[in-house]
Amino acid sequence: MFDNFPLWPARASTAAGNVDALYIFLIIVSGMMTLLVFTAIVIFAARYRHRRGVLAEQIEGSIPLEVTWSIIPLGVFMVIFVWGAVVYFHSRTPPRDATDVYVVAKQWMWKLQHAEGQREINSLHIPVDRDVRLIMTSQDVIHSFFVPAFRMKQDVLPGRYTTAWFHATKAGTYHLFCAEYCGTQHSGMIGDIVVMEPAQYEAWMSGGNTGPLSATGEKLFAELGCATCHRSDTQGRGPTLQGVFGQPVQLQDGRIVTADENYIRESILDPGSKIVNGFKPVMPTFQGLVNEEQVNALVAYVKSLSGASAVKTNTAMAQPTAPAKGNQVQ
Amino acid sequence: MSDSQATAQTSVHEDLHSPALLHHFATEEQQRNASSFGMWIFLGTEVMFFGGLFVSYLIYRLWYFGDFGAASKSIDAGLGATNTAVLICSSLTVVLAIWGAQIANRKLMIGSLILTMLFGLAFLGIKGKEYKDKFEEHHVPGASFSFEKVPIPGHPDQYANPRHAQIFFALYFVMTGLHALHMVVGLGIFTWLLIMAWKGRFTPEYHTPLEIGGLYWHFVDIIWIYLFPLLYLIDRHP
Amino acid sequence: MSMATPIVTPVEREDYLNKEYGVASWLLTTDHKRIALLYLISITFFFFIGGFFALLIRLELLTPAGDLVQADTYNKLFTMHGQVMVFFFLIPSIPAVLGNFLIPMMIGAKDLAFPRINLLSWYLYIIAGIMMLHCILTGGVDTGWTFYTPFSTAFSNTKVIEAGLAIFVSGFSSILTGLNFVVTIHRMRAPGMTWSRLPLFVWSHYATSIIQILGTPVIAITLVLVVAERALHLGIFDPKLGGDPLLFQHLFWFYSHPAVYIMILPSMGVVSEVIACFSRKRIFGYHFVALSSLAIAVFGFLVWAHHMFVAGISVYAALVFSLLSYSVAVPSAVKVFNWTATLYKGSIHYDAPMLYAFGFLGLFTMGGLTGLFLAALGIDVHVTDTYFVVAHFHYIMVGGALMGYLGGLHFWWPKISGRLYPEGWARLAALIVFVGFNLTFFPQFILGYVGMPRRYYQYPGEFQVLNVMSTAGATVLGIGYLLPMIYFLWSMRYGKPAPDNPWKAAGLEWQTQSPPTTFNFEKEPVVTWEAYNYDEIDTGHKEEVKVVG
Amino acid sequence: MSDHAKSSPLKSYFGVWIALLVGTYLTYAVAKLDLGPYNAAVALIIATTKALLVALFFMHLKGASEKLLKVVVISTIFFLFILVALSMADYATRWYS
Repeated sequence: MFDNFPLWPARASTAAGNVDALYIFLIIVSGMMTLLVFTAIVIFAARYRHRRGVLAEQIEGSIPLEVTWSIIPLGVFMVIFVWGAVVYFHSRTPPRDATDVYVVAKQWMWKLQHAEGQREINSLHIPVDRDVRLIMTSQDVIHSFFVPAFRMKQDVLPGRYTTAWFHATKAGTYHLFCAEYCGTQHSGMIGDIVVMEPAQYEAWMSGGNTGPLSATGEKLFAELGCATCHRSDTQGRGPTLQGVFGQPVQLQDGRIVTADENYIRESILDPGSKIVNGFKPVMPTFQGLVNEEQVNALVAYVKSLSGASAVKTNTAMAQPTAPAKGNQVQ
Repeated sequence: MSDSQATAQTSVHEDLHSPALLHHFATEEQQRNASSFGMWIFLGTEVMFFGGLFVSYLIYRLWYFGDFGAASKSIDAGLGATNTAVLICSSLTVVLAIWGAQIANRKLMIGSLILTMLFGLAFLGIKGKEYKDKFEEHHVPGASFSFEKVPIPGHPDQYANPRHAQIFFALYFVMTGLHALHMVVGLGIFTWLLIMAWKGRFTPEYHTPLEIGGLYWHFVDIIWIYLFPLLYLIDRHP
Repeated sequence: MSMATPIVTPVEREDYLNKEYGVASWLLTTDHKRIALLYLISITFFFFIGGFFALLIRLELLTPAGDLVQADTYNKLFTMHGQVMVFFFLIPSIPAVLGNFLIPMMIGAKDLAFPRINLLSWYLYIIAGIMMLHCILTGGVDTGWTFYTPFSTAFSNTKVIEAGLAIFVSGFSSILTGLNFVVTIHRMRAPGMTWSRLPLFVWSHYATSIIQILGTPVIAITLVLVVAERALHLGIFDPKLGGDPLLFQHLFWFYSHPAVYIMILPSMGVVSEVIACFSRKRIFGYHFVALSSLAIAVFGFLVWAHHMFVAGISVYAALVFSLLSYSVAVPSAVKVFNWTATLYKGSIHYDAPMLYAFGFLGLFTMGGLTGLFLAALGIDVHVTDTYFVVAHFHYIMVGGALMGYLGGLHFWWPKISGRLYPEGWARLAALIVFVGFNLTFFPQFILGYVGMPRRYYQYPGEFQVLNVMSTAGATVLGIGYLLPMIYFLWSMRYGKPAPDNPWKAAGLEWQTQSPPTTFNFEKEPVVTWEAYNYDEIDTGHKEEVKVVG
Repeated sequence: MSDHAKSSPLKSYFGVWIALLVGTYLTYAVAKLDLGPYNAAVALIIATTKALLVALFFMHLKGASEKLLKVVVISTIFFLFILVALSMADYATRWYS
């Protein structure tokens, strides 16, 4: 029982450093505040304990004192707020060229699909020092992808994509938990994030490769007959999908939306909700005809059409790029 | 939704002190102000109670405006308008009943109370007819729901998404159903008020139960004043 | 103070207890004091049910493997523990027991504005309690006390409808109590009892009532929608039909965050009274403490989505709610500083109520400060839905609300029962509760940051040591809570008869007989003194208004 | 409630009644016109004026002796506004929907 008894979580991602710094700052500030209050109580309780014949001195209060201990805490709180917001904003803006991993949460297991094609259950093998972006959805209830070592947690909602990203800095195996209560085996829905040196990662990568996800998506795109309307030239009955990912799209009712993963997913499963300007609403819904993995494959294919580097070539080592102000994907 | 406390608080007076004064109030003035103050606070809770529904309605209307327009078009706005008029008339008769009590005109008071209840029943009748139409058209959410091939107003070539239309009907039935339930409770209160009025319990000095009942009825009318445009008239222009 | 004092029967004075006997005199009473006792008995019953579930949870977590109960049973245990404790103990505890008993007496009134509605409120609570007990005994519910959709509406096959309706009904009991208090405080104050002479206990209940009145209906309609969706498959929160599960969370937390202020504000009122009495001093900055209660009530409604930072709300909404969450922390900090300043140059006695007040000060400060951790967006992403959050809200609810409740019970017990509780045992119990509490919940902060998620039935081995410490603490805490019940019951029979004002405290409620008569005051009192006039009481300049009950 | 000294003449009751009926017809008629996004705004304005008429005259808020009733009404509407506004803070900034 005593062999492995951590009092501090492993620090294995860039975000971990920022969160820990803020955490330690807050411990110090609240520690001082607690000390201040406790010593005041103890001193007053001892010094002014009841003695026969000594009466309490009535003090009405003092406005300046009240103002000071309202403004100072407010000031300290604002510092904490801003610092927390910066760390949060950084953790919610994935770098533009991060590797995509599609996550499908299902009652009590995690199914992960790499952009390069590998499929894994309850485990994720990634190379160290690479930005990885998770595009997650759930098949049933709300789950939550939580990796304590990366200080990262993001709820996974049914019916839409939520995204999260991290940049692993230390090789090793780290816990993966489901953090949103999801039923009987909620505590069994755990797994491992295996961060490997690039060499080991290549070895692991080569085995059992069914080709990149976008290739499967392309095959599916043809099989389902999407190509008949969405042609590469502009004569098709549907809008061309070349270079559409990430760009703004003008809708029929005048709204302009960014064609992110959620837009593509919604256009596949609920085409009626957003009609591109100048096109007729003839696209049938594919709700129920394609499962989550297939939708992920189609999304990966559409992204590959616009040159978004969904597919990381093996050799290119992505330097830890500064978090470019990527398009805001909720 | 136990509205009985609205009646319980209109304290039927025990016959200890002066007929109308309860033992723990200093003066009658204090008791009447307390009752109406309590009723207004209760109406505040009702506003927040319906408020949760209005927020849900607002968000889904923004998300699925076209489907909501198609679904709303399938409801007979004429019936809705007549229902609004019926409720407004019932509010008038409530006020006349209170006025009748204030000037000790027994015939006016009792007549107005009866008229109010007739209007209430008329409202529920019209509401019943509306629900019957919805049942026949299979627009009730659940297994029997079907909303195929209904064009979105303004975009004749585009069909409403049945799943989103079902959310409109879910909200429609919950909101109007809850309102109808409040109308039924209101009728119960007014039956009780009619009995007390019939026994001559109300005098120009003491008719607090009438005023409290009136407040509740007017509130139910105000809720309907908002429900009518929001549910019936989403996208009616040609 | 010897333990085995002979049975002492006080000189027979007529009071609200011996005025009439028989079941009907209790079950049909409209006397706010008797209704308070009815509430005391019923919420203590539910407290021990919730406590029993808590002990089972802690026993299960002794070992990493799930070996005491099955997974489903464990899920039902923490759900039932949450629902029973929140809706059937914490929310009614101080308002329905101490508030009902004391507010009319503190403002010089014979009773609450609507005594019959007060009784109706208790009956609604009992109906809800019976529905909840039936739900527990015939299968229970496993959705967590938060009922998150779409699990609660589409995937759970337990008695969600029954639990939802039970909480719906208990919500109305809370609304009626709030309504009664607001009208009473506005309309029924004795002559001379101006707003700035109101005891802070009454101020904090006024703020609590505002939240009860304006917050509870929203969870009532949310539960109606959940029940309707389960029974009629409406699809309002079901993503398969286009519904939004986050809408449920918005509506649920719109009430449930202010609900935590319903739980803590009354305890703040109790602590203000206790600290003033046992330091023999006027509260420091009376107006600031009173207004900070109102500020907490109003700001409490602006912050709810800090429970949802990682749930999928937009980044900008998260920024807005994080900023607002810091605004609600300021009034709480002001209160703590004012209480501490009240001790300065006081004449402090260490009776049991004062020990609970010190315990409250310490634990509430730590609970409040860890709230700052959770409001900081960066840290919340890591610690939400872990044991850090569990430890935070237990520090506030168990450390704050429950210590305040026990302190209040000890402080006003002579007035309620006409008997003195054994002082020695009471101080011991206060110490045991304080130590047991810290041993139970402080390790959970560390567990939370290390990454143990909430509601886990089995966990990786590395978390075991801290869990064992927490379970050990839980048993000490359990004993600490049993002691007061034992010696309170004991004191009803064997306790020394209490004088009318054993603590020589300020406040109108202490100028009635112990236990008071049914109508509290023989003739309506006229208030000519300021609140907390301990200087006048101690120096005896002002001859106390001798109002024989 | 309304002070007994100042009795409400019937004229104001019937006046408000007529106004409410006209308001209802107006709501129904205006819905027929295509005002684009302003349809909803106009409908809500008419509904709010009707609600105010009922509250001020029929529910005797206008002549009420104490200010307290108005405070209750205004604070209720304020808290409803908080629910709507802060929920919209989330829904309005979720780009994809």
